[in-house]
Amino acid sequence: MADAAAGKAPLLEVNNIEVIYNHVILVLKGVSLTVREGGITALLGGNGAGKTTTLKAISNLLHSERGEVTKGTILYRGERVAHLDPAALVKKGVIQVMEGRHCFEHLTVEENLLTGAYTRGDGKAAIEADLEMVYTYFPRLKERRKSQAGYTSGGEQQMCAIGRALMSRPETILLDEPSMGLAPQLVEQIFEIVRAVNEGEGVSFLLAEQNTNVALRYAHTGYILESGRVVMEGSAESLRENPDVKEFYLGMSEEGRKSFRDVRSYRRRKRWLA
Amino acid sequence: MLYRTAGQFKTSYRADQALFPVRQDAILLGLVLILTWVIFPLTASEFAFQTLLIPILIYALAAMGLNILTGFAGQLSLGTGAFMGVGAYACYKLITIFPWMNPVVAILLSGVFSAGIGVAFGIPSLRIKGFYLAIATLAAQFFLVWLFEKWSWLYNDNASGAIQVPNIETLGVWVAGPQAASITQYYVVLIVVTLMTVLCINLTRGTLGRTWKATRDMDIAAELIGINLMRSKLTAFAISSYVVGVSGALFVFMWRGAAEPNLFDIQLSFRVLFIAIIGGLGSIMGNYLGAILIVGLPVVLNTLPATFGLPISSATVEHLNIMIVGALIIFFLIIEPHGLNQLWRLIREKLIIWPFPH
Amino acid sequence: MEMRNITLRFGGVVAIQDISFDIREGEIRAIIGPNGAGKSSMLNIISGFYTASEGEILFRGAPRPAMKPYEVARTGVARTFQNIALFEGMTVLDNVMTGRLTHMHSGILSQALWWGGAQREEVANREIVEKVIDFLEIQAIRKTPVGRLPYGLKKRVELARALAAEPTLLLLDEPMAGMNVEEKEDMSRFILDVNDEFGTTIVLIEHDMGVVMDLSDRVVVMDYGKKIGDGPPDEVRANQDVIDAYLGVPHE
Amino acid sequence: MYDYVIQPFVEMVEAPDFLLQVLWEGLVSGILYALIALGFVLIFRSSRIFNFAQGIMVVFAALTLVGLHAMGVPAWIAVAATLFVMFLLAVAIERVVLRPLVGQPDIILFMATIGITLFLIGLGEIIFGGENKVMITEELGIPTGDFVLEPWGGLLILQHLDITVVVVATLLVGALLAFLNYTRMGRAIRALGDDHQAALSVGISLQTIWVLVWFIAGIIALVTGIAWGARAGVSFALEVIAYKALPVLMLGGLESITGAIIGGLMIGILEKLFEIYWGQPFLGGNTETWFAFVLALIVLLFRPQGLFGERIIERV
Amino acid sequence: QELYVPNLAYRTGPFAATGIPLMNGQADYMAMLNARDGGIGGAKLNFEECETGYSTEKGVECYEKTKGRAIVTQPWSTGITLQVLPKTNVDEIPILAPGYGFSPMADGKVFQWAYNTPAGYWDAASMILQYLDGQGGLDGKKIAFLHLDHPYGKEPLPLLEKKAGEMGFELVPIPVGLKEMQNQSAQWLQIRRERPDYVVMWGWGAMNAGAITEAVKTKFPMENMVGVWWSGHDADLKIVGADGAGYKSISWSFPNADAPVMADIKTHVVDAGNSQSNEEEMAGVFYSRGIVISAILAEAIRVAQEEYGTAEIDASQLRWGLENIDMSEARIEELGLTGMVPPFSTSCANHTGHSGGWMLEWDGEKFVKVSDLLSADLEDYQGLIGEKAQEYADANAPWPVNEGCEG
Ligand SMILES: Nc1ncnc2c1ncn2[C@@H]1O[C@H](COP(=O)(O)OP(=O)(O)OP(=O)(O)O)[C@@H](O)[C@H]1O
Ligand SMILES: Nc1ncnc2c1ncn2[C@@H]1O[C@H](COP(=O)(O)OP(=O)(O)OP(=O)(O)O)[C@@H](O)[C@H]1O
Ligand SMILES: [Mg+2]
Ligand SMILES: [Mg+2]
Repeated sequence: MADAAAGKAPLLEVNNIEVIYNHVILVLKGVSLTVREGGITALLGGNGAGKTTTLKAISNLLHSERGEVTKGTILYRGERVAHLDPAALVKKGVIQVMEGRHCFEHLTVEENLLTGAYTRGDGKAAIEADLEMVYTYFPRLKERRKSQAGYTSGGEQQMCAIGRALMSRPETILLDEPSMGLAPQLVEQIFEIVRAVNEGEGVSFLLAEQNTNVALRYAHTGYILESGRVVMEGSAESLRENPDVKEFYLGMSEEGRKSFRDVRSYRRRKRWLA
Repeated sequence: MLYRTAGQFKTSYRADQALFPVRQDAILLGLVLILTWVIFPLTASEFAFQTLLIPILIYALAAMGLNILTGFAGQLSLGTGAFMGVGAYACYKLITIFPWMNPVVAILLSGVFSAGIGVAFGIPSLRIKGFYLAIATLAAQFFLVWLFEKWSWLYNDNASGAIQVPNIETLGVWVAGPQAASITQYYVVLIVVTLMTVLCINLTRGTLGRTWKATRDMDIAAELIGINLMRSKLTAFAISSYVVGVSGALFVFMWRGAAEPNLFDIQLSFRVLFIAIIGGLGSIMGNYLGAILIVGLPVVLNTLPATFGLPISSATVEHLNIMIVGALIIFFLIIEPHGLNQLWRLIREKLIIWPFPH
Repeated sequence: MEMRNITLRFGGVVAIQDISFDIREGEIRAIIGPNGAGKSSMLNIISGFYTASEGEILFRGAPRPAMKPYEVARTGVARTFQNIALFEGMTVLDNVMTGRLTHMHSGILSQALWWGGAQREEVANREIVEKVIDFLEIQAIRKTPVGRLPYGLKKRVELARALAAEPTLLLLDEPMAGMNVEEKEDMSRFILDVNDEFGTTIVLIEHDMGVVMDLSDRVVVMDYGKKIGDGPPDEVRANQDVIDAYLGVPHE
Repeated sequence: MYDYVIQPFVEMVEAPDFLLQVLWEGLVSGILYALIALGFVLIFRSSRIFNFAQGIMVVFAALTLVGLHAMGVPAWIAVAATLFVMFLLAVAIERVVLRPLVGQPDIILFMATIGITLFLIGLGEIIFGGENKVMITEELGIPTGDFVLEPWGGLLILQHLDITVVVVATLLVGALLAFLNYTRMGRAIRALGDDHQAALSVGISLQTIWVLVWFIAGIIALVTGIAWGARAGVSFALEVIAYKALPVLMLGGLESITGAIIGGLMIGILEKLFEIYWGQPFLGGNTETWFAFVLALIVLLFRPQGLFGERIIERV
Repeated sequence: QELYVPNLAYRTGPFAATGIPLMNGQADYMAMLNARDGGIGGAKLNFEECETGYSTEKGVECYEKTKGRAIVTQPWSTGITLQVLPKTNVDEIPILAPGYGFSPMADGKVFQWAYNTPAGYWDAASMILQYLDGQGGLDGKKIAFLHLDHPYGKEPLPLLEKKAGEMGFELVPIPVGLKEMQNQSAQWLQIRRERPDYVVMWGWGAMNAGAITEAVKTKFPMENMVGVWWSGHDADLKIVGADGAGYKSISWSFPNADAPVMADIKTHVVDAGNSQSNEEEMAGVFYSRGIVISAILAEAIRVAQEEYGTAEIDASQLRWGLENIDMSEARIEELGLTGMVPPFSTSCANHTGHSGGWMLEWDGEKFVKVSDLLSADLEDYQGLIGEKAQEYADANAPWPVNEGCEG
């Protein structure tokens, strides 16, 4: 599977970007990565490593948080996209599902999904059809289609956000922490859907995730980000086998998985304190 | 290298909580104090006293009051003007009923009245939030101004409906009324404002300040960690209105000399709000910066055409003035939404790491 | 503490239906269940943010009267939140100091004057707070505004704020969401240490089964407002209802 | 007691024609308040911006219309040109003010609109001067006569102008409601109000929507300006009537079109009744300056989001 | 050589509509003097404007800014006048507030530095009552007093209340709030309910236009509506045009296109391109009033120059001048102000002059005179002036009084 993707052309290339917030806080210190067409690429790393920032830099959402890309280039299908506004990028087929769900609280679930189709100009019928498609992926959403999104549970909101992204018929979805706060069953379910969409609709994914375990099971390739730098990259299998990854991201040492209760020493490398 | 904090270690929590933990800041403050207490009074002209020094201090105080409510406790109020009015009318009644009363005492007392009324109008804040609350405070604004107009007891039944500050003598000098010299009034204002500033700083850096800030940032969480929201909001209203009331009394007694009800109109509220916001919500020093900008700017703008000998009529100047002030407000909001105070902090951060960019 | 026949409704929606369970002094009690099961709502009831439509809460054997959330907090209940609820405009230190508010009592006047009582109280409480800060190893970010912190640290600051109140009952709502394994290990360590050292009773909501199974003494499982399981971790893990409703594929 | 509580009602019954007139006047001013409030609501919905400049936009639109006409432009062409000016204004505001301030706290954007207000006052006075101007009512073909009815042998005067205003306002509101609820753009506007970032991320262009919304607010401003101008002349003093829209919003709910209408009517009618039957006889008059605010405040105590506002979602 | 006679003008804000023609008239007259005669007595006039926007706050700022060199201050609003009144006493600068300000200012003994020539608000009220009385008696009639809820609007109340008792009419005060100026339907509903015989209006700025349109709408008989001189602005009436015919306003100034002074202004100012005014405005009552106001000030300067034998008079010398104006018929002719202002003279104790005035009526297109020169019944309120002036002095003790002047 990974080999299949590896052969494909690079869809999205990020070259050595730097991001500064508020004119003073340097967050990304030269990040480069490549997303191949039809693949699932995972972006891993601890808290504050800069995953969200990278995704936002790609989809040009940094502006409203007083952040800016000060160096480097971002290419989508070989074309520079840094100057495009997010809407234009969505038209090109790149859409982001933001961290923390971000549903439109006061709109109903169905209205939320329909806003996803905002940039499309291919008529009502096609949109209706896609709505049905989303409902087949997420039957739960169909049940709750008429309720205000603000009152649905966390998992439902996450589904709603992913479904909404699918409604724009994207080529690439930037998915930020889809598993956060979800029940284990749901996590699996959502990743299954990601895989289904990837294989069925040919959508490429760039996936920022904390849950390394699951992410590496579903992704084809991965990057590990620490303190704003890429420290490791490779295919999912190679990462999974890497002893450092095993120890620090999968919680396994030589003796296998250890109980949380038995961890006696703080092993943190104090990355963020540096 | 001038502004370097490295090497200034704190060895006790007490020292860490000092007002100016950084030496350079303390020096800067010293300079400002010398300027305001000695140099300005010695050199300022009558015009400077009346159009810059005194109003800047008074407006800064009013903004400080508002800032406690809006910047610290997060309750947006558009009724500041009316609360200044309450302070002014209370002071007027105190002085006319008890002519022997020391004017400074009367000014400090009059804040108590506006505090009371502030609390009464603050009660809805327990249920109403955000812009709804802001509009609700307009009810106070319009109702109180209407009351100043209709309740003739407040202005001692003067035919004109205005209040006029009588001449008041204390310790052998005229401190209020037309006979008072600007420099005397300046010192009275300075003393009161300095006192209030110190009190405000103390309140906002201690327990109460934290209670307010918690309420502001997330009231639900604040309540869940044990903050009594009612107490927190109402003390904010009380203290804010007290300070605003005192500034209102100063406004009329130490500066304007007379007042009619619509002086305390919504325009005044907006002015004070501008100062607080341009200066920086949630800061004490910012209010001074804001007041300097909002009060000083039109004065400077007005003198510009004459200085350059431009043949522009005064009306055009005024129109341009309004435009420029409007544009500047937008400009400052864009460059630093958190106000001049934050701008200063950023400069400081840059200075600390200077000459490195990050 | 004991929850008896709690039911909670929002308009027509029944979020919690007739649930009873107890929390023993000094234990770590986990609540798990699928999203929207009503776990957070249950925590909200304990901390007084929601009032149960039916049922009662017994605290140390006596029924707890209806209380405002801040009154509950003053009885020694502290909590963290699912969607971080820090005071974004304040520094870490100030945030943690707010945790001490229930212990600080100097009056407005003395605060306005500062020197004297207020300052002494401030310094005394600061010491306690510094201990918590040391404990959670967040010394270096003491003076940073929390708005700028990454998610994981925010969670830790939230825990610090809760700990600063020196609670007898600590409610943790998904303290490890959005963390990687290494960070979870640290967090687990802190939770265990709090429980060991201060004997604090802890109620924990968490979706990471590894964590829940390893840390907790007993687990309540909820599904759509109903209780479907209660007992020690191993027992719960084997319960078929729980597997169907929540765990899905058997974990690991 | 009797005087305050019973007597006013006796008066109402004794002079029903007068009561009708009071109600009608209240209704018409209510509609006009509602029109201003509509502009607010639209902008608030799409951006959470509390647009204080709506009042000055009314003045600005009316002045432009009258000014263009005074320069010899035929009335209807002047209307078109004014609409174009309002469009340019919308574009300018979006470019210069809103775009750099995306994502800032509400209060900052609110302040920025006050900045816009000041700027427009200055600009307007430089361009148009401060004199009171006459609205070109007849040139626009708005009827100006009146119906004099004599119910119960009394007198009831209905201005054609007022009737026109009521009809136009109703149509406008209907159109707006349909637009917001049933169109793609409408949905996008509502989405934007909930979450900027998320809206951006699904490809809703802030720029387009904001220009659109401010332009619609400009159109509403022009209609309001014509209506008020025809009643009281066009001058900067009109700006103060914008304050009346605030309690209307508060009563109706900041994000509700229906709320703006119902709130406007309620306030228009109730404040008139209160002023005529209680304010003037007992309180020295002029209670209209605050009545609406106090009424809204009382309603808010029971419904903090206003009568039709969106429920504030409070969860932790 | 220059005389600094600043004007605290307002060409902006909600009252700009009425301010602009007045300021234009004032400025054009001074500009004409400079162009035609090289100023007064050889000294050029520096008639600088300081913009107040009718805001008291700005007004005080302007006063402080100009007071250093100014020989007179013209505050142009009752609010500003009240505020600077006590200050001028200390700073010793005369206030010139023609036709407005604080009515007791007429008492020159108490208000040494204040002048409200040629007539004050109590004069206006007295003349209006006199005129209405002449229309068929006031006994048993009802007068609605529609006024701005502001110090200005309340000025005539003490006199009107007093006269109501004496003349046997009922007075119904109806205030209009500053925010209600544009929307007076409540006030006019009240008028409809009260059914008064007359409406006397003390309005300003946008309030006038609002009141007049409402009056037309509610079909109040226009001929029974009388305004003070500030409510007689042509532009306000043009909004209703012919429907406003019959509306009256008392005035101590009147436009006379044929007066020599108008010709001089045309040649020296308008044709030279130095006027901000236009033809339509120049034909109006307010523009002519501006001219008269400047003419009064110029006359006072001239008198003072003659008395002190110097062209560059100072503030206290101008004060003497203002106290010794004698605008006789002959002098008015000489100044080229034919028919534009009634004759009057001031004295040490009489700072108003009580010139009297004409009743003007809107004929659908312009104002015309419909009465002979009326003059106020000074005895009616001479006592009131003294009483209120004394009250003011007491409240502001120590308040220096000019004991030297008698009668
Ligand atoms: N608006 C902002 N202003 C200033 N600093 C910010 C801002 N947003 C993020 N940062 C900082 O940038 C760094 C990277 O944050 P980012 O959100 O990209 O991390 P992340 O890898 O997504 O972490 P997490 O797993 O917690 O979501 C953090 O240190 C954070 O404090
Ligand atoms: N304030 C509220 N108003 C209406 N419904 C609510 C409210 N709070 C919670 N609910 C509903 O109650 C149910 C339970 O919500 P709760 O937040 O307790 O779930 P949870 O178990 O914590 O889920 P998650 O694991 O996703 O956090 C949900 O269906 C939710 O929509
Ligand atoms: Mg992230
Ligand atoms: Mg939850």
